[in-house]
Amino acid sequence: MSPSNFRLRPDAPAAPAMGPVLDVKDLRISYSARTVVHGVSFQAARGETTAVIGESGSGKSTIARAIIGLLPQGAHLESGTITLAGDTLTRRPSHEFDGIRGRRIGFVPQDPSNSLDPVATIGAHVGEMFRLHTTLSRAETRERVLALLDRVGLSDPVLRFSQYPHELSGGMRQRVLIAGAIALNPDLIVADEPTSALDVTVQRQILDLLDGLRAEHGTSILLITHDLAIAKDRARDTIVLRSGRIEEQDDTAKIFAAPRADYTKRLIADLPVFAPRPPPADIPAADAADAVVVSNLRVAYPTGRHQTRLAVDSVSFRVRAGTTHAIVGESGSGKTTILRCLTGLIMPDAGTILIEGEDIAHARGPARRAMLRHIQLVYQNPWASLDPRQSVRQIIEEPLRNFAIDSPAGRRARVEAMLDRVHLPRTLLDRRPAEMSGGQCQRVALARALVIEPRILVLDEVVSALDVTVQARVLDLLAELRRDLGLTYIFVSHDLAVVRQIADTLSVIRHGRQVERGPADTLFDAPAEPYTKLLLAAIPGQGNAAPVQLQET
Amino acid sequence: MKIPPLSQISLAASWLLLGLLLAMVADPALFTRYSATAGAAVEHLRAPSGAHWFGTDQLGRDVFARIIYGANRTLPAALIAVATGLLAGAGIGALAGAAGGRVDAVLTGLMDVLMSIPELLMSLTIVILLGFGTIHAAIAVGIGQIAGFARIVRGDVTRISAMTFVEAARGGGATFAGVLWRHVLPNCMTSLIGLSVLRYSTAILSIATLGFLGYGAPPPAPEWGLMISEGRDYLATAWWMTTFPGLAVLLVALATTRISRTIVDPAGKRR
Amino acid sequence: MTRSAPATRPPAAYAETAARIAVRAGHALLVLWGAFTLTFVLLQLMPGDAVMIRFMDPELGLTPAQIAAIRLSYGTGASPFVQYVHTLGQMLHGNFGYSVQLGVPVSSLLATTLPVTLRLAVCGFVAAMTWTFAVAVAATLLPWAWARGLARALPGLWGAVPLYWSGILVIQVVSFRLHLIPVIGVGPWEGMILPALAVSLPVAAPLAQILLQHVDETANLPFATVARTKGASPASVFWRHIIPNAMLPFLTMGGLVFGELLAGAVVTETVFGLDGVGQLTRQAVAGQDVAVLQAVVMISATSFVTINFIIDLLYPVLNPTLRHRARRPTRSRAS
Amino acid sequence: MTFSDGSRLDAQAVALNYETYGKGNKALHFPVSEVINNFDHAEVLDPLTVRFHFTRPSPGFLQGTSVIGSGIVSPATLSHPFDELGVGTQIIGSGPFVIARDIPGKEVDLVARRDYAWPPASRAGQTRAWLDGVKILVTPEDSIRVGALLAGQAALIRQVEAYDEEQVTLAGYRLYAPSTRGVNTEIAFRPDNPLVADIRVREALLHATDRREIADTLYSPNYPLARSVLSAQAAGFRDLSDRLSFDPQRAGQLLDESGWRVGPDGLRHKDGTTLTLGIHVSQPHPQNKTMLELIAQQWRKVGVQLNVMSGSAAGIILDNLDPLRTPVTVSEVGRADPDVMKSEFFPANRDTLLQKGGQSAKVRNFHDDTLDALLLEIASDTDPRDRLGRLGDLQEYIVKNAYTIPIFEEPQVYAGAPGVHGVSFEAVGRPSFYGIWLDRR
Repeated sequence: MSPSNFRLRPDAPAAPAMGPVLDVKDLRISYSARTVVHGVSFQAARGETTAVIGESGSGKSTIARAIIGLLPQGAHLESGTITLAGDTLTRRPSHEFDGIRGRRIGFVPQDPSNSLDPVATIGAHVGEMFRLHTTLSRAETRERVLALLDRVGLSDPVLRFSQYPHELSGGMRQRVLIAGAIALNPDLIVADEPTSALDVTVQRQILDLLDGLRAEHGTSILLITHDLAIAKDRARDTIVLRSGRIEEQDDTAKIFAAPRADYTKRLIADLPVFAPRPPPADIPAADAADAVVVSNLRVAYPTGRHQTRLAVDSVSFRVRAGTTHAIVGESGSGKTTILRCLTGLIMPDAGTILIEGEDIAHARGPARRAMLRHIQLVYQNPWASLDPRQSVRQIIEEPLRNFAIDSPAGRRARVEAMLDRVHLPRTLLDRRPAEMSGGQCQRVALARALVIEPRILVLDEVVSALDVTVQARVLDLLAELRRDLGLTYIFVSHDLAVVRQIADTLSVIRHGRQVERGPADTLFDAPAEPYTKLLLAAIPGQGNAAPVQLQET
Repeated sequence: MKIPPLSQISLAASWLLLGLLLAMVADPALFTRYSATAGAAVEHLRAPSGAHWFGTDQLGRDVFARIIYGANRTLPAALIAVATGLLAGAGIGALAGAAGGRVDAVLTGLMDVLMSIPELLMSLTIVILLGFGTIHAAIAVGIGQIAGFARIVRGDVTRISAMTFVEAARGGGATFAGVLWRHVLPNCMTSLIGLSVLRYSTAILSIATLGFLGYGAPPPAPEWGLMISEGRDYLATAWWMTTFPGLAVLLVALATTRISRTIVDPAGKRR
Repeated sequence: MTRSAPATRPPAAYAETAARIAVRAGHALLVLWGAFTLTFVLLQLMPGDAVMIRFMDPELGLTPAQIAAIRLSYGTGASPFVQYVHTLGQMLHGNFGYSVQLGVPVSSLLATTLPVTLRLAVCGFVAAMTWTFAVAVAATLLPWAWARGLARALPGLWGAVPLYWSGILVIQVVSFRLHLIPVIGVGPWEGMILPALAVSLPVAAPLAQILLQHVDETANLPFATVARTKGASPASVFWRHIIPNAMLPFLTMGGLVFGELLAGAVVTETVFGLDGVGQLTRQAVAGQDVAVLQAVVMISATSFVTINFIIDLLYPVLNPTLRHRARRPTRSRAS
Repeated sequence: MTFSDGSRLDAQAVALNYETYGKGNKALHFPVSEVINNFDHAEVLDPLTVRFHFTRPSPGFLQGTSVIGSGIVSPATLSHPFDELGVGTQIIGSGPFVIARDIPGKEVDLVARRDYAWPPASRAGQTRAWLDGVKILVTPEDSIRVGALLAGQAALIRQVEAYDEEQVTLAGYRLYAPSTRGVNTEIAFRPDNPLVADIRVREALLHATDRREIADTLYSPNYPLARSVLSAQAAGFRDLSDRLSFDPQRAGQLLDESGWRVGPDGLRHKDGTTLTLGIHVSQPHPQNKTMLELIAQQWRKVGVQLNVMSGSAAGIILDNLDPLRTPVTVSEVGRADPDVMKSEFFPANRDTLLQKGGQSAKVRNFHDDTLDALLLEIASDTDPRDRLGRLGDLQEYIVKNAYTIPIFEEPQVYAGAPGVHGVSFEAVGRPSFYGIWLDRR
């Protein structure tokens, strides 16, 4: 059965052949008294991808919700109209909108992990579209659903049909959600950050899938994203949002070639993939001492009563003092396990980890605690890693108290000095994490790690949760700290573009195995392994190169 | 002028009621000139009137005065009950959640045992063991609450112990006890306070129930549950003897429940 | 990716399930034993005993020697440890002993009282469930904000009503003033209408609160929004997506509450003059009828343990994510 | 005459019954009956005649055979252990009704015996009971009991509290208040407790008690004010009401004389002790708790603190055996024979005053040989006139010593629906269903 077979829209009005599929005019949305979208107007061209980009707080998600008529609780549409293929969507009664959603506007959500009902099967999820909007029988629905699952590139649709969401990977779930969104061949698909929760290779495939569907069915796509690189690769038109206002909107190519707004310029400059790789700052002598030596690390997890699964298998690398070693891998590759071993949180089943010559892997009690003074860990999510009830001062001071360093007055001075070090104003000293931005929190987390003067920092995806501009500033700070304090970094990330900015050497990990390792330059310029090549090719923003082989992920 | 939403009105009313009750506990004589224990027998079973707002009971005692003085007895007792349950329960729960492993298994089993015994039967047995009286009834009710507190605290401690900032604190060199004291317990506090306030209202109900069943204060002490219990014999002839103490229990329980909701969910996220 | 699971379960999964059931069952038995022991200790600590309460009545005029003889004949004169072993052994054989207070075997007391209480618990539970869902529907789906707010306030009100008070009022108004339903000498089910009504509200209060909480939580999860983006109406999302998910944690609470209903009927039965386990408990506590109390505790503990056990087993059936549980890393160091 | 199990009611059966009542049966746990004194053995003379032998004269015996606990039961019943007789269906008698169902503490169903043909002389001519059956439901809640009657859900209820009497009669229902004809409801002292060892203290409290206020506030005309220790309906009653007057002034004077002085707290003190007395509520008596609260209010006016205590059943029993814990107690016995005084006061019986060598091992000194001698004489005096005379002396003796404060004569108050006729009662106020008939118009 070919996909064109279910182009059934008997009741769909004959859409005007010309004109934009989506027309947003003077949209103004507020939360109680606070206006978050200030009179935004834009159009989305038929059969094309239009990107709306902006950082957190730019109002891009609110606009997406307004288009599908599901503004969050408390949000209020103050003025403006939204027109879909000639039909006005705004101010429609709720039950009328129910007939439009799904049938004429498809929606692809951000986080596939929570976007599928955990107690409903995949078949039920996609089938719901037909149940709600058509009178097809169960058998017919099943056939349509199986065809759709096949179309979005899921292997073995019959098996998938009766599986539950938790049995599928993130990428597969996103395919299921896309299958639902395209089921009734809508005029427009609103994709709200469809790939930001996915691994880079999967991201690439999902975007390819969306592109393919657009090309095939002529569906228009409104792509909401924070990632300029994706917009550059995928969208014909791009709208740059900032604080609820449009900074710039134009042909994508034009924007990237000659951005007019300062904000756009800065965004593009801060994007790692476009930023030039900084010259390696005084690379330490080749004979510098090894700060970290990991050899033949192996960690197994029990999966059943007598079974185990290897999370990390024979990983070895060494990091010279004063350099940055990056560990790169996608989710589930075992990179987090490695860094937990490095900080002594997990005891490996085999192998050694020498931190400045001492084996932390098998150290216990006071010995391990003493080693923590030399190696500190900074986490991915800045808010989660800070105690919400502590003030900045208490947070940074705590390790000093733990190791009984200095007098109370001396500690206070150290805390303040540390705050200067990470470029935070002292006025923040009495704030709590919830009162600060992500970038500020991450700087506080860095300050806490550095206050006891460790020589090695393990950085776990420290910039992944941050906006592009903030990300760039934190990376700058990291480089500065390494230079000034002579630190050694172990930098764990899935984002090769970021890694390229900072790493001297790197290890590529997949399924717990070390695929490749070596100096960063070598790996980026001449990768030996196919997987490394795949990872590099998947970095968005390099233009739409040859499509990556469509495989189920 | 816009009328404030129902939830705001109810919250304000709850605090107002609580304030009034506190004043009653502090100085009951401020609210009534009648004695709660001595009445004029000739004026027995009088219906509510200007002289006796809530009427009089079978011995001519002023029902309003008895409710006021009853607050003086019931409310501190409920506090004792919650304190008993909170201290023991939080201790056990925190230990179980933080220690994990075998300690957790044993303590969880113990809590299951406590929960498997009907709460009222447990309270009655303990009152018989300790002797009758409001304070003893309060302790008995508190013991009945231990398991509930322990379960919640254990859950919270387990959940918070797994959070990144706790691991980060350990990475910063904090000791087991230090992490528990400085990070885990303070972060349990909000839900624990909210639960305590909620439990306060159930404690009032439970203590009143024990009083109703005759295990509370000896006569002629004015105890709300006891008043309802005694008054129910006069229901057909003197409705005021049950209605007003019943309303007192209901209103206090309602107010504390309302307040506990704001503590647990300050932003009113649940709308 | 590595997480895709095979369609059929490996034999090891069955072995694992069996092992899990065995562990749960073992835990349940331990809890029962603990409940028995704790009650035994508490009851032993009580001043005086049932023989004293029944036979030291001045009307009988028995001498201390006679009372000692009676005590011996009931086996309550023996050392606590001997009694413990003996009672436990009898209990394991299903023999609950003899009620000193009423002079009949405990089993015959239970035979007459348990059906009454079971009826009350079932009726009360069904009624409570009805209120619970009514509130959840009203608080979620009603079109007017004030009505939703009102529905949300209801469980708090129910929970605050003292049962003994509302029960008395219900009888007075419904039965004696309106002559609608008689309270005494009526059929076993007809007689349950008023008590079930009275008991259902305080029971519905925590149930409704838990259900509302989980409905709210579930409604805020992305999949509920995604269902709306597909064009499902709020009602359809509520019944097809939110309720099935919110039911899971709700189930545990329901089990606990039902167990409490079985054992906690003391007040209801007192007020309505029902002859159930609650009334029996009350009498037995007053008369320190150890055998009866021990039996009541064992019955309620057994129901508690059984309900929890069943819910435990039911969980994976209702929640597919629990069917093959992938182990998370557990080997973090304690120190 | 047969028992309902078909066995014959003959001399053999009667002898076996009295052997069991009079001497008990250790093996089967039967206790010795309270109402049968000095019993030696029963001798069967012929199938219709039994002769009883006593160790000493037992004048109360004849009356004792008529009380409820002395009913003649079938020999099969007596072969069961005493404990198993908790269920009424096990008890086989020869009366007009048979217990068809007995759920202990909840419900008793009576069914009329169709072959019943041996009515008492007072009802000669009637054979079987008019009613086919009686359903007795135990309904502990006062309000439900009264409400059920008034709502037409019950035909006859027992224990109508004084405050409910009005609504029952106003609704056109009939009240029955048979007297229990025994020792009146009273506050009894335990003179072993030093606080009440002084007769002046006891007398003071007697006069501090405003019995009229108690009766007017809490009770109704169905509860006559006590005029002696014994009920005015009882044989041998002697009116002593002039000695039971309410006289707070006299009370204060007596207390002053005995050295109990009013302190700044309004209570009486002597040598560092306060005159505070404890008492337990006696649940079976009507409105007992309220009555005690009222008495406490009255005594408080003369500076005496009466603490109404609550406690577990076992705790109350233990307290009531300890004169230090309970210097005063509530008591009442219903029985229509002079022997009721011995039941109430004799150390081997209820021992209400708690004498040394009686029920309690906690008593240190108190014993009153005069009292005991009087009680024994009455119990064994075979001359009825003489016996009643001594009974009068006994009442005087008790009041003179202020051993008790008689409050009121306790009735059993019943209420019946308008269509219920022929309700009658035995000597101490228990109902008889035999003559009841229903008018269904």
